[in-house]
Amino acid sequence: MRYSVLSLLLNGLTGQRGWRPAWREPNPKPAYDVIIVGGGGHGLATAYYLARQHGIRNVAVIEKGYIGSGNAGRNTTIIRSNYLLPGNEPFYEWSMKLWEGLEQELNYNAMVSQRGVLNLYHSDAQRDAYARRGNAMRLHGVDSELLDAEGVRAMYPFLDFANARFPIRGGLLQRRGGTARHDAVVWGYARAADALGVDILQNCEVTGFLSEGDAITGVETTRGPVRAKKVGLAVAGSTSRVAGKAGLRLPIESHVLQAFVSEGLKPLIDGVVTFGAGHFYISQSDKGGLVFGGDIDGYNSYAQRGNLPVIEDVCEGGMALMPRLGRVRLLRHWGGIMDMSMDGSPIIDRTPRPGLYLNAGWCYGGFKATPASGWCFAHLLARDEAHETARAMRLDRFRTGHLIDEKGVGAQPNLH
Amino acid sequence: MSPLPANRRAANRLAAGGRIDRSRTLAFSFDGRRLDGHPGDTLASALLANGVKLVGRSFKYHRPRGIVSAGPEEPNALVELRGGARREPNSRATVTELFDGLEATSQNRWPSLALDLLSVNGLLAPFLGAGFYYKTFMWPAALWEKLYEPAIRRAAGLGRAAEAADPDSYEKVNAFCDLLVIGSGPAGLMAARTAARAGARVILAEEDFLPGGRLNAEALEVDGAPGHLFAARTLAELAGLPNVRLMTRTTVFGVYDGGTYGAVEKVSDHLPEPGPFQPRQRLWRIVARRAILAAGATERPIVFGGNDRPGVMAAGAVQAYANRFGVAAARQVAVFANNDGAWRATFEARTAGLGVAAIIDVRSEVPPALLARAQALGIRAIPGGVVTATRGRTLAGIEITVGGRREQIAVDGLAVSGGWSPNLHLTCHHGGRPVWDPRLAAFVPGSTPPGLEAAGAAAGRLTLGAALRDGLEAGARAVADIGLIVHPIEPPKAEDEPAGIAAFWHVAASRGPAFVDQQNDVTAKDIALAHKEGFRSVEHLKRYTTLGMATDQGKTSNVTGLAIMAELTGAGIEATGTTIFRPPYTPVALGVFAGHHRGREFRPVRLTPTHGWAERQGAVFIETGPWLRAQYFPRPGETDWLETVNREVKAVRASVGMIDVSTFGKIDLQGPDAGAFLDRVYINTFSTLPVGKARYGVMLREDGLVMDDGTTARLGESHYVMTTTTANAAKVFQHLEFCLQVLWPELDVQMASVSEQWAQIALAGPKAREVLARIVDAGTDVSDAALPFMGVLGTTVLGGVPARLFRVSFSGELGYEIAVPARQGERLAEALMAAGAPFGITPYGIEALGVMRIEKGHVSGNELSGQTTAADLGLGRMASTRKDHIGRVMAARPGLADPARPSLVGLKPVDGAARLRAGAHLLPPGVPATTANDEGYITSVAYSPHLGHWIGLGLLARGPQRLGERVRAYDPVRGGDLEVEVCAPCFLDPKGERLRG
Amino acid sequence: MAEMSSPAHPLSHTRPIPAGHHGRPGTAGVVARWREDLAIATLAARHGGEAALAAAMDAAFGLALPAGPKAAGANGVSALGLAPRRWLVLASQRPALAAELAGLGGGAVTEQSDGYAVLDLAGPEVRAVLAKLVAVDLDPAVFSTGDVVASSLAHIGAVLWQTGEEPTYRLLVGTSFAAAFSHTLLAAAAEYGLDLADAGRGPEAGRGTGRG
Amino acid sequence: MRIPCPFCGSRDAHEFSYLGDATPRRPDPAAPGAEAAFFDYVYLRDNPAGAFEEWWYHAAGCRQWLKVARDTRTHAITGAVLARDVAAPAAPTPAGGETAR
Ligand SMILES: Cc1cc2nc3c(=O)[nH]c(=O)nc-3n(C[C@H](O)[C@H](O)[C@H](O)COP(=O)(O)OP(=O)(O)OC[C@H]3O[C@@H](n4cnc5c(N)ncnc54)[C@H](O)[C@@H]3O)c2cc1C
Ligand SMILES: NC(=O)c1ccc[n+]([C@@H]2O[C@H](COP(=O)([O-])OP(=O)(O)OC[C@H]3O[C@@H](n4cnc5c(N)ncnc54)[C@H](O)[C@@H]3O)[C@@H](O)[C@H]2O)c1
Ligand SMILES: Cc1cc2nc3c(=O)[nH]c(=O)nc-3n(C[C@H](O)[C@H](O)[C@H](O)COP(=O)(O)O)c2cc1C
Ligand SMILES: [Zn+2]
Repeated sequence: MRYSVLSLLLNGLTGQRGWRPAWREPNPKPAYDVIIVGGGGHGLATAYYLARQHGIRNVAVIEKGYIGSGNAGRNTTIIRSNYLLPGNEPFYEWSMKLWEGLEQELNYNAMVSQRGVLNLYHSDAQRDAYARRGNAMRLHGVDSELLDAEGVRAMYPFLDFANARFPIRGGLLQRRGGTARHDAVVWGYARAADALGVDILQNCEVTGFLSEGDAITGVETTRGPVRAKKVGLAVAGSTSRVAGKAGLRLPIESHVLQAFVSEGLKPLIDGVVTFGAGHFYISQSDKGGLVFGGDIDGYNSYAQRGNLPVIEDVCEGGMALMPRLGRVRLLRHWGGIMDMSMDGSPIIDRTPRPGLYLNAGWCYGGFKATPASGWCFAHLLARDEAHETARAMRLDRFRTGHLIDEKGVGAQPNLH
Repeated sequence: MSPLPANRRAANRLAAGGRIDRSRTLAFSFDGRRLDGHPGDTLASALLANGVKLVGRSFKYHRPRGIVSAGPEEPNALVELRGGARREPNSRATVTELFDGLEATSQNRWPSLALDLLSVNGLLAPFLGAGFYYKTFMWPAALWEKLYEPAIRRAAGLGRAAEAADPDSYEKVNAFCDLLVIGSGPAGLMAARTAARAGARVILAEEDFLPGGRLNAEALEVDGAPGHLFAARTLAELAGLPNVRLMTRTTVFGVYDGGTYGAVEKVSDHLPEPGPFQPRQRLWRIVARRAILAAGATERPIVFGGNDRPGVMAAGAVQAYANRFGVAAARQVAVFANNDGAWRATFEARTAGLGVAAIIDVRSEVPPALLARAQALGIRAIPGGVVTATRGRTLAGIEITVGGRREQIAVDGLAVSGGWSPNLHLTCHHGGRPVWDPRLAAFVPGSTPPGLEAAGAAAGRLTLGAALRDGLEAGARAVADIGLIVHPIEPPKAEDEPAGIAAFWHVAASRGPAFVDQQNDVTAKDIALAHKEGFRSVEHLKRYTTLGMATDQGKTSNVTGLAIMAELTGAGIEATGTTIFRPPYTPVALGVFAGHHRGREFRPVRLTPTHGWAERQGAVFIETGPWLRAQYFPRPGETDWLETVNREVKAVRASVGMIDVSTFGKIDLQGPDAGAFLDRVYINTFSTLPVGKARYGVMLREDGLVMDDGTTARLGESHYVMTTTTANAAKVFQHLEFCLQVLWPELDVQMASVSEQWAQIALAGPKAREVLARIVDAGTDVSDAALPFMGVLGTTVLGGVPARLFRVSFSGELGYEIAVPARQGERLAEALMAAGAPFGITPYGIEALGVMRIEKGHVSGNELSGQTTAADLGLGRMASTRKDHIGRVMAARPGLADPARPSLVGLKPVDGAARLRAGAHLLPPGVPATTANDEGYITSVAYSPHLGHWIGLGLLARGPQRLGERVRAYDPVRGGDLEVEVCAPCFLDPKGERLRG
Repeated sequence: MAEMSSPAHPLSHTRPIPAGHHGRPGTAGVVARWREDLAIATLAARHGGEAALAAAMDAAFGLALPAGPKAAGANGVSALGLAPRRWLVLASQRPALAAELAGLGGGAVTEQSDGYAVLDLAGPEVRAVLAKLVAVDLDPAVFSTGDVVASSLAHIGAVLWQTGEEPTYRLLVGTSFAAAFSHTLLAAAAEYGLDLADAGRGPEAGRGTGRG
Repeated sequence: MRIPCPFCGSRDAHEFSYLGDATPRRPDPAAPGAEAAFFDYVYLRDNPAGAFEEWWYHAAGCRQWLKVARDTRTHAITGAVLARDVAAPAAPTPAGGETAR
């Protein structure tokens, strides 16, 4: 059933009897044209665009838990396209364009909310670095504004301007940036992909690969072997583990990033604000919770939880930026396992194993990439060539030295 | 507020009993209405005592809500406490300790609690089922941002955050113990006492202000005396032991790795304001070898139509209000239950003086002893019945159905008990999953974090006798584990009261909305809808309906909700499972995690050795990382920083100036292999550096990009001192330690940071030598011959002060860096000022320093971006080809060795008056401004007073081959777009004659 | 109310707190004194040189270099174990300490007398105050006289040494952190009262001038 | 998380800074194929879920590099040793680096 005001009214009047499952719960078929491993945003978007853009509908998305149980379901939902390097910017802007029409396309309200992303700066050097970034965005036709302290104050008068250790001197603003409802993105893609015939197989873990010689010809799962012409990995934090089963070693480490939500509050913060003198960023969800986070814990982890020092560090940043938060209560904190790549940028590429394709290395920034990642991965899977916006995201760039290192910290994932 | 006369008793205060101090009265207000209570009251007990039943509005439908619990699980009675900068939204009245002058305000209602316009949402409820917003608000797209979302956001949330900075302070404390006992009910007390008597270091943490747990809320006896007396006695014993720390008002909120527990102590929340020098709250990081979770259990409701009407409460809460607070939660109650414990609660309430209309038990078989006792107390027992509706604005009556027959009963309170859920939250903080115990109809702890064990009700030992025994045994096990000897202790005598239960969740045949999650307004129907739409896994159920996502995190609703889902899917509760519990156990103020680290104290400030001197010189300071450094030194009459900086630069170039450069990292390297070591970490060679000489060095990361640069001097055959950039000081030190300890442990090198030991002042300008000559001690020759460019000299200055003189130059002038022990820094600065006075010596700040290094084309932080190679910076030729060094191999990768990479150039505006800005991108002239045409960017700019125009450094594709070309400096974010000429990155004295002068 | 480092009204964070009484009036829970009279040096053994160094230290000062994070002292000289084969040597009344150590010829010696700001701490609440600052167990059963810990206190690197049973402590922080540390100490000690014996080495050390 | 520093004793992890996998050995830069070996050393990681050996630097304590054994799924730490005591002295890895890990 199409979702609309009408369907809502009708069902309201008839005791919600008309609704059907948002997606089917099929049993695995013996073989598919394409298998996507990983039912996060990226995997589901890939399946959707395979079906929708490339007419490849004999597709399965295989998810070990429930869809959205990975980082798609636990991120701080920031979407933006304020990247610096030419290897990244066109891709993230393409993603932003897709966000902007996503809800109508999927017939699902993912609450894409373009209330602005503001990155604060506290020194001249930081300002110039943001200017460099803002200019790079403009060169690609993307909106960006460099604000001075007064410009920031006009938007967020309650930040600590008076008593700060690192005074706010301005910020880089992307008005088109903002947030989207994480779960809705997953569900929207799942429902739309399902409607086009994609099988979503939940509670089905990929435990190995089928192969003929070098070529990958399918997957082993907890629900039996499933064959496929092509297998695409979109398993984010589990990338090394799953790719390892195909004998691959990758330039990726798994790290935990924590996220935090406060009790629900009346509107307080309109857009997204990031603190440039500490690790802290914050926005407010449509339900009223302040959603915030900071730096990664910094050690390899698969545990989906972090430790007190980072929690304290994040809240120190929060209080330094917004001292009115002192009596706001933290409701819940959790962690997600991120696929931190060695230059902090993603990989969308073939692998040395024919038939096996890789979508990984999203670090703490892949939610915003969900639509474009799906689009470009589908493109690669369908046509065996990189999409024009993802050409730099090659796996061999580490070998050749064509790195996409936005932060300039080098081959140390925990610093990206 | 002046209290009422102490003798006036509030309407619902029982004549006697309770752990409250009736001799004192506390005045408080709710929605501006002045009321009073007693010490020992919570806000909730005091409100109930005053007959206040309506205290809040629910999240979505704005339904009127009352108090349902007597503990932290409260979903409904949330209020704003205090006001102004101290406003605390969403505060649970049930755990708010009453104090004199407390102001509480209801929230999420407009215009008033009694008349809330948004309660129309309730009428729209049929259309606002779970997840309705995902299905609508999409057309037309533009309205989302303009209309729908703003409206949704306005409606969202409950309370309002404070509008000003939190005026109170917070602090953090570390504690260590053998055993942490979480909860001071019978189990916790026994665990703590057992361990303490065995000599263990024990911390007993209790969330409540009154320790004792359910012993305060129930009337059971221990060792023949009321339970609360046993608690008091045990607590007195513990308080007297030096190895025990008793902490009340302290919630253990999270279990972290390595036996680290997070706890928050509410030091001053029970006071109008923190006392002098007292924080509002303290964060405790407790490292415990063992921990016992004796957190008790939480009573669950039963879901039925109209179950959210104010007046419907948990049975154990009614019991607690009666026993602990001396309050009749209602005058006439009915009880609706599925278990034996609720009967006992009822009897106690009756004994305390409440009227009891009936006990309705879903079970048709109830233990005869309970029936007999009910009869003895004159209570009507209705086995096999259910409540099918409620009525009244606040509860006025219920409808029950027994054997197909309906009956109305007039009551103003309904005490409900669906059984008890162990408070096992903390056992799940490491990902452990609870296990379903059908006998208890409850989840009990499964695998627990290392070192943590649950005991008492938290472990599913729900009776008093069992809790006491279990606490004792768990305490004994814990201390035995860590090697202490436990002498046998006799458990106190207490009853194992009947605790039979029949699982029962939901009265399907009831009328009216039946709420599962009362705060987020999730109804049984919503669960059915989620089921219908395929959101059947508990995690999807939670996320789709928001069940359990409110401030109470589903403490009373999770199990019921998943049980209803399990009924729908037929999968059973065990297979359905629970959602994961995450910290914090109860919500914790953000401020306490920050402690003192906010405002100016967010991070410690580092001061240079000449800070005070610079202050006296009128310096303007600027943060550079942790340091405060002098940015420039304005003089009276100067109106613009650029005017000041120009003066400073000119003065240096014309005569002499000085600047504190102590912030550079300084690393002392000694040992026979020091030279060989430096050869491996720098791209150039240091083993051949003569003693008494310094050399500029560049080091790479192993991936081939530049990590840092600086000069390193050889002080002796096996003694070097290295300087690093300010920003990278710690990183370089750590890197060098890695090289020495991990890569090449065979190298005999001893490293020490001497960054703090030495004050270092750069003296620069044509007159620098003359000034220097006046401060060195007699016999020190600083002539060009004795101390040539890049020469180093150890000597004394100012009459015996040990000093190191380095003839180096960042400014391009004849220059020295003079290092003296840090405490002599100011003396040196003043001596230089005096010695330089005849030459007009000018203190300069880091702005002027920046100008001069840009004029000289020296790279700095902006160029050492971590994205540049040595070749990019024009330093490639420095690399020795005769030796290996860190990063050599990887630097040869094609992407890094590509000659087309943007490389360092100088830039000057074609229009001499134009201003350059760092961050502008470089494009060929006459082509569209697009990414494809982007050829680099400006890294650093300065106004050169020497040249009379702006200059810059930049990274430009094939830059060094393009000298003389014009490119476009494109800076749309600042409205800049101008032509610049590419030139060599050295604007002044390219041959270096001045610095050798 | 006396002055206090509350977040809303900080003392200037660029000056160390002045000498005198701070925080809760009355008898101070913590008594602190900056030490300006100590010579300090790091001493590190060369590869394979530990035994010779130990012997030389013994011969010169009668001091047995400790093997772990402990202090050993004799004749006014103390050596604090900071790392394997690395010590911090402190002495009063020996301005030429580093030269003396270097003269032993057994290891790498680095002058650090100006590298640290040193505070001696005592008072009935000193342990409680330190518990707010250092994430190390200071319980007498675990940490006692002669024990040394290098750690970070509220983002400031420090070396803490228990010098006496009462207990008393000596605490060393990097010179550039002296002002910041004094504020941190006050914040922790204010509830018990803090007596600071002298103003120590701030930017205006021993000078008392400054622009007010 | 508490790291048992062999010198300082048990300390909270916030005193340490982290580098990562302690298994890769710096290859011999002079051996043939050094470039491939360095690529492997600098970029490729096993990134296991489970037992792991990793480098931590006790930045706020003894400034020693430690090799810590930790489980990446549970964060349980089973031991720590000083890098100096376990780092292979001098001997560079054979040509081609360690690909057989
Ligand atoms: C705390 C946190 C905050 C973040 N904040 C932001 C942000 O604000 N903005 C932003 O852009 N990005 C953010 N990110 C990053 C973003 O969430 C991720 O990059 C992105 O979600 C990754 O793509 P995905 O959605 O496909 O991954 P996931 O949702 O993790 O999908 C991978 C799926 O693969 C499944 N899987 C794994 N192994 C197997 C197997 N063997 N068989 C079958 N299935 C398997 C997993 O269960 C999982 O569902 C954040 C991440 C975290 C952890
Ligand atoms: N009426 C019934 O049917 C029924 C059912 C179950 C239990 N009980 C009674 O409950 C008691 C069980 O004893 P017990 O000792 O196991 O539990 P308890 O409920 O008596 O004590 C638990 C204590 O732990 C505290 N606490 C909980 N979480 C905490 C945290 N995270 N940090 C700090 N403090 C925390 C609580 O405030 C409480 O004081 C017995 O007296 C038993 O009779 C009664
Ligand atoms: C943007 C966002 C907002 C959230 N808001 C809430 C919330 O209001 N209440 C809540 O209990 N949890 C909230 N969560 C956290 C989830 O409950 C959950 O902790 C998170 O998705 C990780 O899943 P896990 O805890 O099951 O591992 C939110 C999560 C995200 C990503
Ligand atoms: Zn250590």
